[in-house]
Amino acid sequence: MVFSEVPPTSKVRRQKIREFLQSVSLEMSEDVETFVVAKEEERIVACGGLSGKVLKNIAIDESIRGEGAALSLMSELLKVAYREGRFELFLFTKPEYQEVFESCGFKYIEQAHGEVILMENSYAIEAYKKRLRKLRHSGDTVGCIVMNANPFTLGHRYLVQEACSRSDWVHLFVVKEDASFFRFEDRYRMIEAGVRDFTNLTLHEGSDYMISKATFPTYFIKDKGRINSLYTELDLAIFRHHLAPPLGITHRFVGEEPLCVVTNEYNMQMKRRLAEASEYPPIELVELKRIAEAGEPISASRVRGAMKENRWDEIARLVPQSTYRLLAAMKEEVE
Amino acid sequence: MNTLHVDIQPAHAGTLESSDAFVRVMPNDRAGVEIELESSVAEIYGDAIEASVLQTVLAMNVDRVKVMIQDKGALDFVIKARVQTALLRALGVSEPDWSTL
Amino acid sequence: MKDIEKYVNPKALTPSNASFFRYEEKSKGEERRAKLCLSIEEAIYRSGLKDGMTISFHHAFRGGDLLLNNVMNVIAKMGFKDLTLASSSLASVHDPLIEHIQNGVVTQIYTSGLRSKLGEAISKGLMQKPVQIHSHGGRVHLLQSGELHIDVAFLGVPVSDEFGNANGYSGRSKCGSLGYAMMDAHYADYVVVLSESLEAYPNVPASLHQDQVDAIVVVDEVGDPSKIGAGETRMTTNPKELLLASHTAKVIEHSGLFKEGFSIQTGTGGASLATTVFLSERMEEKGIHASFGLGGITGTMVYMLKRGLIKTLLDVQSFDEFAAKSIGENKNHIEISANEYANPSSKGASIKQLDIVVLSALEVDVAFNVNVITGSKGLLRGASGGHSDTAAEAKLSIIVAPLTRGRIPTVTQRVNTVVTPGATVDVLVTDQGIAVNPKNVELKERLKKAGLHVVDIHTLYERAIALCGEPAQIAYTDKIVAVIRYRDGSIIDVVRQLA
Amino acid sequence: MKQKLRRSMLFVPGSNTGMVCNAFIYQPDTVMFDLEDSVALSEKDSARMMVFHALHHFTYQNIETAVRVNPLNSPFGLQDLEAVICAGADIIRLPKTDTMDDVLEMEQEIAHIENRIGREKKTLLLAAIESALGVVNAVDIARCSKRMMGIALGAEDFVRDLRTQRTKEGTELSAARNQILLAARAAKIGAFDSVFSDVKDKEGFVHEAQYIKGLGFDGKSLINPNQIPWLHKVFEPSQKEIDWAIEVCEAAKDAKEKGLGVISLDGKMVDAPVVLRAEWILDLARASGVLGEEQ
Repeated sequence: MVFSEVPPTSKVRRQKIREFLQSVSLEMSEDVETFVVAKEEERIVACGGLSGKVLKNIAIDESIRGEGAALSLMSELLKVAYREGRFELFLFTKPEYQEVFESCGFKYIEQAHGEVILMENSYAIEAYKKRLRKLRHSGDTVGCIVMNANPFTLGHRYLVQEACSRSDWVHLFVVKEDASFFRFEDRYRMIEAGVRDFTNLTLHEGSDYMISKATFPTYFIKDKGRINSLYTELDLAIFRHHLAPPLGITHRFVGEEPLCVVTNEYNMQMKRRLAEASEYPPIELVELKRIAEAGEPISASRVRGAMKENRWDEIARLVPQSTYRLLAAMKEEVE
Repeated sequence: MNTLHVDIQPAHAGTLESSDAFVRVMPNDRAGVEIELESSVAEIYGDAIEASVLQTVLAMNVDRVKVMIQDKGALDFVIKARVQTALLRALGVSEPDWSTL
Repeated sequence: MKDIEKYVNPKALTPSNASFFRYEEKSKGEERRAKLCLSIEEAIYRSGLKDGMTISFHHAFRGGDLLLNNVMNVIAKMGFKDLTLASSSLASVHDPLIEHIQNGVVTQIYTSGLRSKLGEAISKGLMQKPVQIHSHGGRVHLLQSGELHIDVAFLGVPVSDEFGNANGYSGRSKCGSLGYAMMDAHYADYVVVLSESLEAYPNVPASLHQDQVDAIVVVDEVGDPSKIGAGETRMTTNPKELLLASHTAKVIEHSGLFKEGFSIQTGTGGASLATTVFLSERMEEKGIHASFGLGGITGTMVYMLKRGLIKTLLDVQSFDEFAAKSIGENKNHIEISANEYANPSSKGASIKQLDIVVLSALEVDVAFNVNVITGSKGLLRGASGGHSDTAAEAKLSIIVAPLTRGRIPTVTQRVNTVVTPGATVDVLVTDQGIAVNPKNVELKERLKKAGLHVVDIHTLYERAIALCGEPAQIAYTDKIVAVIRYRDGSIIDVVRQLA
Repeated sequence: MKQKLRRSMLFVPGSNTGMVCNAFIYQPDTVMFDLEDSVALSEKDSARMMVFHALHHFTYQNIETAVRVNPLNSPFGLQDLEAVICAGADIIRLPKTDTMDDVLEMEQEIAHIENRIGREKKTLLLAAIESALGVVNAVDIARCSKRMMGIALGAEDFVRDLRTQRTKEGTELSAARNQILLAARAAKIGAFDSVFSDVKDKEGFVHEAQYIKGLGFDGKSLINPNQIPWLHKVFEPSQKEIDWAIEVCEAAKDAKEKGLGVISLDGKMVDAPVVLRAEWILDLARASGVLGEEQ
């Protein structure tokens, strides 16, 4: 077996990988940066790809299975990842391959539907849970919000306000993935400035375990019009089984999403999955109606639209002052 | 050669194949040598492997380092070779003094 | 009447204490299909199975067995508890048993082998009562002696007729010889045959007979034919296996037993298979023929039969699809029962006629004791099989094993578990030297003279330790999780729970 | 001087840990660790370290070891040399030897390292000839160094240089084989044939091995342990050869015991080279397992 790396620029070789993946009934992930390919007599017999922190499209031809090919392939793939400085890695696989990947140093985190499991090689989730446990606040109602805030609007503030008034304590997580118009640091600053007056609230940086490309990749490919329900289930299982218990979360607050199909679907699944019978305590989903301005709901996308067209008067009516100041400052910086 | 190396880059060596070991080294904020071992023969050779790895790292005067090993039943000399290669890479040394290894 | 009176005393015709003959009103032919059950549930119901009873299965389908899990699921659903499971062996496919043990459905196990997660769970204390590990011959002895009494046997077959005449070499999921199932059919109080297909009566020749069978259930699948084989049917290209095989063939060739009419048994796996191939070459060169090949039969043995190198195959279990098929096609490929194969208290077990047996090992110690049941971590992960049976009876028992497997030494100071006592082992072949049991002075000289690399077993041990290092002792608790029964029923060793 | 048997030289890629740990069990006459073509650029350092430790390991103390190092004009050559000479390799296989200067340069570096570390046993050299230029210069290459124990044909690169491919018949190699053999014999050193790469083709391998043995080669490089018994079988002397060799050796022993300066057999004089040849045949017979140790 001879291994080689295939960069995104190599169209011909990518096509061959695509064909190989099809031959083992897998669809090639377009977001894979580097592929590692194993060939035998010029024929592809195994491949695997690196996409951010996630190892994807790992496939091995029947003809060489059981000959330690998986271990050789993973060795090469890990070398690529580490060389790129990516040490904390994730992968999704079928449950029957759990042991193979365990022998490559990966550990099981969560599964969905007995069809897909999520594994990571660092087991940072245990350390993360330990850190969360230290931030626990007791109370009958402990709320949680996961927020992207792209940017932070009055709508977001309303959601926080409602949650804080209905809960003994609220944990607010900011989606960490940098896949939005505003960078994470800016979104975090806006939220921090916008919720300063609430006294029963902890602001958290998000993590890989909460709406991130690492553990919920399909959430970020919204153009497909729908998100894979398996991955949604996985994301929610991680929340309910790993993140909620250390903080003692009892309620999760979300804004209604009548317009965005993907988010709406996510909310509906959330309602079901967080409350269904299980050995873990149920978490109640609280869906709040969007507040409106001039008869139209306030949303982040509306703010971004107004920014594009320089309608700063309107922006001032949609976002808290704190956000407005930050937006204005950012605009100045750009100019 | 008695200077203590504390400034290292993350590095790795080896493979996950059977009879081999995959060794990663990275800087650590604590003084000393931290070893994290996963081995297919941990029950009968775990202690021996850790002792051997520690000795190898100390002999190379490296401190504040975390060594992570995925061992697939490698013989002692193989593990030693992998640890040394990883550390040389971490230190950016391409021409070691072979008489000391 | 007159004529009869001449020969028979009419008084003797008068029933005195016997019950009177009564003609029961039923239509003729009704009984023909009376053994057929519509479902496994029905068969279990009819069998009169009760809590605390003993049920049995055979392992001819090896890793492809689908039946045991299916039947156990039904039994569990029907609410039975506290059963003794006596399967002739268990494979990794039987991991679902863990749940039945946890739920109290199964509380005691008799088996030849334990592997995979089930073996691991039991090693870690899953069961209260220790598992009884027996050899293939020893199982028949336990049945015969009455220690093991089967209440209901569930015997999967590919083909049966409506009266219970069944065999394993036709149909879809061929398993070949039903040598182990024959014993259950013979000893069990109630025999359920689960068949994949129903042939017209009479389905003969039959391996399980109509007068042994109580009930028949037709099921969709009894096995996965692709997994019934031991897996390795091609000649290995692994250099280490080839090296071991080449050494083993040389040991046989120079053992003094390699002459016209010799007999042999080998196992599965790359080295064993390659040994028969190398041996075939030597047999052809020297014009030597074997009188019989015994035991688990592989495709290469069938090949030797077809080429006339072996005259007869005595098959208690078919190790691959070629052997499974051949048993129905070649008249010199004979199906034998476990009693005929290896039972120490049988009136005639073929192993007593056997010259050479080639066996594997997980561990061998300096006293030549062999462990084939627990791995280097002390977990149950193997099978006793015919190991101790054949080693005890064959004129020459050869153990073949690499000196080390990765960093795990095969030759040790003391094996984790004794399955076959060193006194019955004649020679150990490794990739780094051949050790002859000191009692075989003549054999040692023969092999040395032939230029083979003969060394003391202590030398092998020291070399293994020099390569791997001295292994740490595995920590056990006092609790016994398995009892290793020697072939005569005595306890030769125990396996303790991992700490 | 008694000649060492070198029928089989087993290539062991320094990056293949399994092979490095196991090669000794197959008992080739020489184990040849490779740091050159079989090792990826990114693993040159790790393979070097692995071979360095293997050479120290007890399993390789009773077997002849050679190492194919990277060329000195590559970034790896000198480090390879340092490492394996420190570790006690018996032979350095010099890759892609085109001229005498390649050998002399290597010899100088080796001597320098040996001096520095105080190694007493001289490291031997085996030059691999892998180009038309190398074949043309084979005589000079073979004779230019006292360390030179043999020259070997590297066929893969050679045929590329000739602008042709390898065939089963091997006609494309005949000029090179003959030249290398003549050069080696003229210099009284060993001649070794190239690898046979189809590891599944036993028949083809045996055919080629018989052919090169017939030409006069001492042995062959191998890429798979399974080829070792095949090759050794080819080199196994016939009973007739063994009988002849025993007679010659007995005659020589007889002459020595009687203090005779001349050895004679069946009334004919036997030269010293003939005795050497006979001894070599008996060595072969013992190594092939067709003659007991004590005989």
